[in-house]
Amino acid sequence: MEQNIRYEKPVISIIKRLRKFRKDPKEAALPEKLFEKCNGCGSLISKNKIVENFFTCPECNYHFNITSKDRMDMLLDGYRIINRPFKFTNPIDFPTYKAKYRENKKKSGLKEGILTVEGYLNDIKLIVVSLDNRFFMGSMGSYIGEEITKAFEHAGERDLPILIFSTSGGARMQEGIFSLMQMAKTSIAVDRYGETKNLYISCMTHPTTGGVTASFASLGDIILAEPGALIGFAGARVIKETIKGELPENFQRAEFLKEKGFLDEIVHRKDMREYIYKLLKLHGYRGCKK
Amino acid sequence: MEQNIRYEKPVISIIKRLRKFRKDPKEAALPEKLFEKCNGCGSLISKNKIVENFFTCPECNYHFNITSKDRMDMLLDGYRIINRPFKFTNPIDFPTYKAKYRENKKKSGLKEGILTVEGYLNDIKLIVVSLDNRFFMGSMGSYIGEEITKAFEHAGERDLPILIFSTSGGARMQEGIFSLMQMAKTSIAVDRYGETKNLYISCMTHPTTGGVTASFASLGDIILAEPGALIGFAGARVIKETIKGELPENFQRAEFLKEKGFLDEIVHRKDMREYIYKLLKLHGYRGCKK
Amino acid sequence: MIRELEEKIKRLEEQEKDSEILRIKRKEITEKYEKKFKPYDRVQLARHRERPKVKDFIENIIEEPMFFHGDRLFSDDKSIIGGIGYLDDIPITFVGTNKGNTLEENVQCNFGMPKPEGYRKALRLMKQAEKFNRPIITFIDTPGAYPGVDAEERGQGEAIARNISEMGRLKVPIISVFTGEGGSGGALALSVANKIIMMENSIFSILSPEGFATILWKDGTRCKEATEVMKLMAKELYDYNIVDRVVEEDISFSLEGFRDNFIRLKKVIIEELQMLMIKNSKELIIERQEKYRRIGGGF
Amino acid sequence: MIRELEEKIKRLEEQEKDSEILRIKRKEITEKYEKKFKPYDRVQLARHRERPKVKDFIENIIEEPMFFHGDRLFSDDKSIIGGIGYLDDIPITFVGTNKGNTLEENVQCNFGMPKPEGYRKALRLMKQAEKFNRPIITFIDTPGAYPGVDAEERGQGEAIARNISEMGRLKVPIISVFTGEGGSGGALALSVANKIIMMENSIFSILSPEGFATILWKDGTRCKEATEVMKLMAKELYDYNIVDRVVEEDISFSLEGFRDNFIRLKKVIIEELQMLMIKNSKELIIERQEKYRRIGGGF
Ligand SMILES: [Zn+2]
Ligand SMILES: [Zn+2]
Repeated sequence: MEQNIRYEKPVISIIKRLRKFRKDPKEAALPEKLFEKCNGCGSLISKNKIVENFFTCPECNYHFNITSKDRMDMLLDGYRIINRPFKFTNPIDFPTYKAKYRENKKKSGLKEGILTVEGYLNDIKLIVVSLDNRFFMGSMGSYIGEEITKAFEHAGERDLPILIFSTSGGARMQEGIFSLMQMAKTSIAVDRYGETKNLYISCMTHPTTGGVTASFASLGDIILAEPGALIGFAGARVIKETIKGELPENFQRAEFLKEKGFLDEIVHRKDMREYIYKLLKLHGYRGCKK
Repeated sequence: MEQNIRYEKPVISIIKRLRKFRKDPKEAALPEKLFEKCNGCGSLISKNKIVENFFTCPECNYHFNITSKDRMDMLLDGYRIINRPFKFTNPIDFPTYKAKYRENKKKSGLKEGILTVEGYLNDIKLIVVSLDNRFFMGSMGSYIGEEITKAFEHAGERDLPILIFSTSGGARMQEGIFSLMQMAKTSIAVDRYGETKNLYISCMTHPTTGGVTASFASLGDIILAEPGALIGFAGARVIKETIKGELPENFQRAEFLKEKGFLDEIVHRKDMREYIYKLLKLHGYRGCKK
Repeated sequence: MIRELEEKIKRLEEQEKDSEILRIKRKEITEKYEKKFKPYDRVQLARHRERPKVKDFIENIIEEPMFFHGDRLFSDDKSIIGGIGYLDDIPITFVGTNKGNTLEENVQCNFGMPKPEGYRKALRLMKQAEKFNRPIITFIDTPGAYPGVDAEERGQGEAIARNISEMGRLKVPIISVFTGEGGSGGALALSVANKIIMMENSIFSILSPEGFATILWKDGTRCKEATEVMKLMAKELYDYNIVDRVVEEDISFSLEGFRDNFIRLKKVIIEELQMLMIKNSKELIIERQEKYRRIGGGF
Repeated sequence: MIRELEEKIKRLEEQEKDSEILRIKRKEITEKYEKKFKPYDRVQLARHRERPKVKDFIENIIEEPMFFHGDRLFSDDKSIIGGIGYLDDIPITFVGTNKGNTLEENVQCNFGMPKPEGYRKALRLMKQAEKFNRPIITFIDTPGAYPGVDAEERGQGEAIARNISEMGRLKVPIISVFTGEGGSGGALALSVANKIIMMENSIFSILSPEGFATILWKDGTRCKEATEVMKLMAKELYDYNIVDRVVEEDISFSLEGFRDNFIRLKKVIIEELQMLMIKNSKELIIERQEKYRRIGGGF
């Protein structure tokens, strides 16, 4: 019954692709240690092998957590970052926010949990956004909401398709109601973008929960997910407490959501580039022009 | 939680109302026999009592099968019939259709199973259609499909609200594919009428099944049903055979359908007139003008 | 403190038969306590068992309400009620989250926590309002969307997201009223509006204070502490420009005692509605969308 | 008779290696039998276990098909497949009822009998086609909508009615292809089209012959007799102006043997599509609606 993904042209070596974007070409996907234990099957696998396999386990297809930069490097042939400059704000004057922010920044090396680029996938120009769960678990504060919104506006104005990889713990607690309102802002942005009749592909990656699931991520024209990704609105712990019982097998996993009718397709990370390209072409994007 | 239907003005005596439309004022709801056994609770009830109770059982609220004419007489303050003249056609030259038609005509005294009127409910002018299951079980042949469609066109052109009481066994087998196509014709008629922004109230009465459930009857802006009405697409017998098991209690009854989200309200026949009037007024129909 | 206040007011209501004197005395008590209210007190008032529920608000503000049912897809979620009625002669569509007044009703209404079918029912009614060019008034009193297996299975996230984005482009005026508790995306899914009105003792927050404390401090019992940093009170949200109007409340624990509150609220809704009804649908949509566009911007 | 024909053709396919000779001989057999076909033989051919199924039609006619899933409400009904692909370089949306080829697939696809979620999935994909201005090709091979408790609970009637009326006003060209069995409202729910194309050995009827016999004569075994009065053959429906094109078939019981049939069908679809694509959306809608408006009129 299901999708048989066949592609004519061979996939460019992921190492080669990553190398292209690294300052020092030798340090592509540079392994800190040589082996990594797979969270999926427990195997010890050489880090090079994992990288070659697009940061997935060759044994069990476990998809390792990746940075938004690796995401872009793997996917695109070239890109420029278009995020606006970030400046820290504390909209509800939350006591510990600033300290927490510094901590996250230091830990992740990021200023915020979002990366927006304008780039090329083969000959097609598009906007790609990736959340990054190393920073505040990818939670949607005002900056992220604003950047998502601007990405849609940018894409709409230029008649470009947009692709968003989400991964998020949901709302940013420290921004209170302002974080909640980003759900409205971004969902409305999707709708306005839709009026330009351009294509919005949402790809949900592990984990996508709360306010991100309940806003832009669920509103894609095409909704994809990576295998095994946890996707849901309420947290599993809260649900367990509420129902006072066990959760079904595979609950809130990508495979479960597809069964339940909320995903168009589950796409392995190593097939993503070709899958997206095929989709874009079928929607009339070609040679940098619609 | 539920609707509390309260009305200011007293309901005009149903006998009085029916009498108004009868040639011989004495023969209002004329009882052939004095008592009737209720199909619902088995009680023996005086026929006059049943009529006074709007053809429902005062003991158990069982809704007796009524003719389309009684329906109009009960509901409206005055009306004119606007059905086009009927002429028998046999679109797929079905061998026994003509004979069967004659039989139904003789048995029911009707030419076809539909009555369309333009009438008044208090001061509001509206189109009312009622199917009549005494004739071919109210099955939707070409004439019925055409008359339903014309009723929508008539109402749309005149900016009038429309109310349809359906009761039907579904498609008219003897008209084959032509009967099936009436589902498309009538459903499209609903949609085109909808563009005039007038109100279509669908009221499902016992029984409404098959192609009528799967076309115009399920497309009302407001969908009502009489208590206990059987409403469904597939027949209970077929379903039983398919699933090889018992059917749930109340299956395909109005109460079940409301629970499942397919009915706005279940309205007792004696409240129908007031309920519809309230609905019409709230939709801006007033004093014969929108 | 709320229990003390509750006892005081109830005693007053038992003793005092003259309704004018009762009103004045109740106001006095209200004002005295008002100054001492901490956010947690507001939370307790918003959630109070005997506070009028959304159905009471509807029946006391909307004339001749007719309630409709079902999402036309799966079920009739009783935690969402909605229908049509008159607001001062204007036909309007109302939709709200209802908690119910008795324990039996609470259970039936799932304590005001909608499932996806509830949000879809709300959207169906709102789209019908659009078709017939009726303004929409939503009433919110919900701890949030129901966190259950079945709700997740049927796409709680999708249902909320869909409501939010569709409400953004409805062609008719939308006014949202927070009557009690307004928790998380489950409240937002009914409150993407041209104007947001909050009762003085209603709250609106990113999450329930318990959930907030659990997430931030892994300790749901630090709920009271959470309320103090969350900024969930009507007046705080008004100062942030998230909320457009706050309706002053006489504190009461009975329908009777809420009469003046209802009258005040009704007046405010009508005021706001009249201003919206002179705008065309394009203006309504742009204003509504721009309002949300601005929140948390400025980078 | 069909079994005899099946054996003859299978023997031929085993013996004959030269594909050109095979083709000619198959055509000869086809033509010889063709004259003797009774409606019931067509029914047997339409339902034949080894007749290519909708998925085969799609994969042999549409280039680079991408299949999408889910109704975004309740489930992914596997009896409905759909997605996007190219038809001779034109991006199109395809949707169809699939029966599956193996018994395992049959079960998974519920023998091609959709539930409400299947029709809603189809509608979702068709509305997306409208958004992106893609023509829609639907493929039909279904005994009808699934008659089950769960299907009724989730509004089988509503789902079919909704599809029919919404298909009536989609702004893009719609072509429906009957590949095998087309039974009842379940088939109509995917075939409200600008042009209807039937394979020569497909059928389209108000109900399955078994159901028809049961209803009329209370005897499902009089199925063969029913077929003789039902007028369910492609050519009969063409004569009634219900169907716009009938595609000649070489009879075969293999994908390989269907090659020429696929080629002919593809040619016909493209011809019809090109004629539709020069029309604007208003013309497309009016033509489609008027077409159904006329059927069974004239009173
Ligand atoms: Zn592994
Ligand atoms: Zn009785």
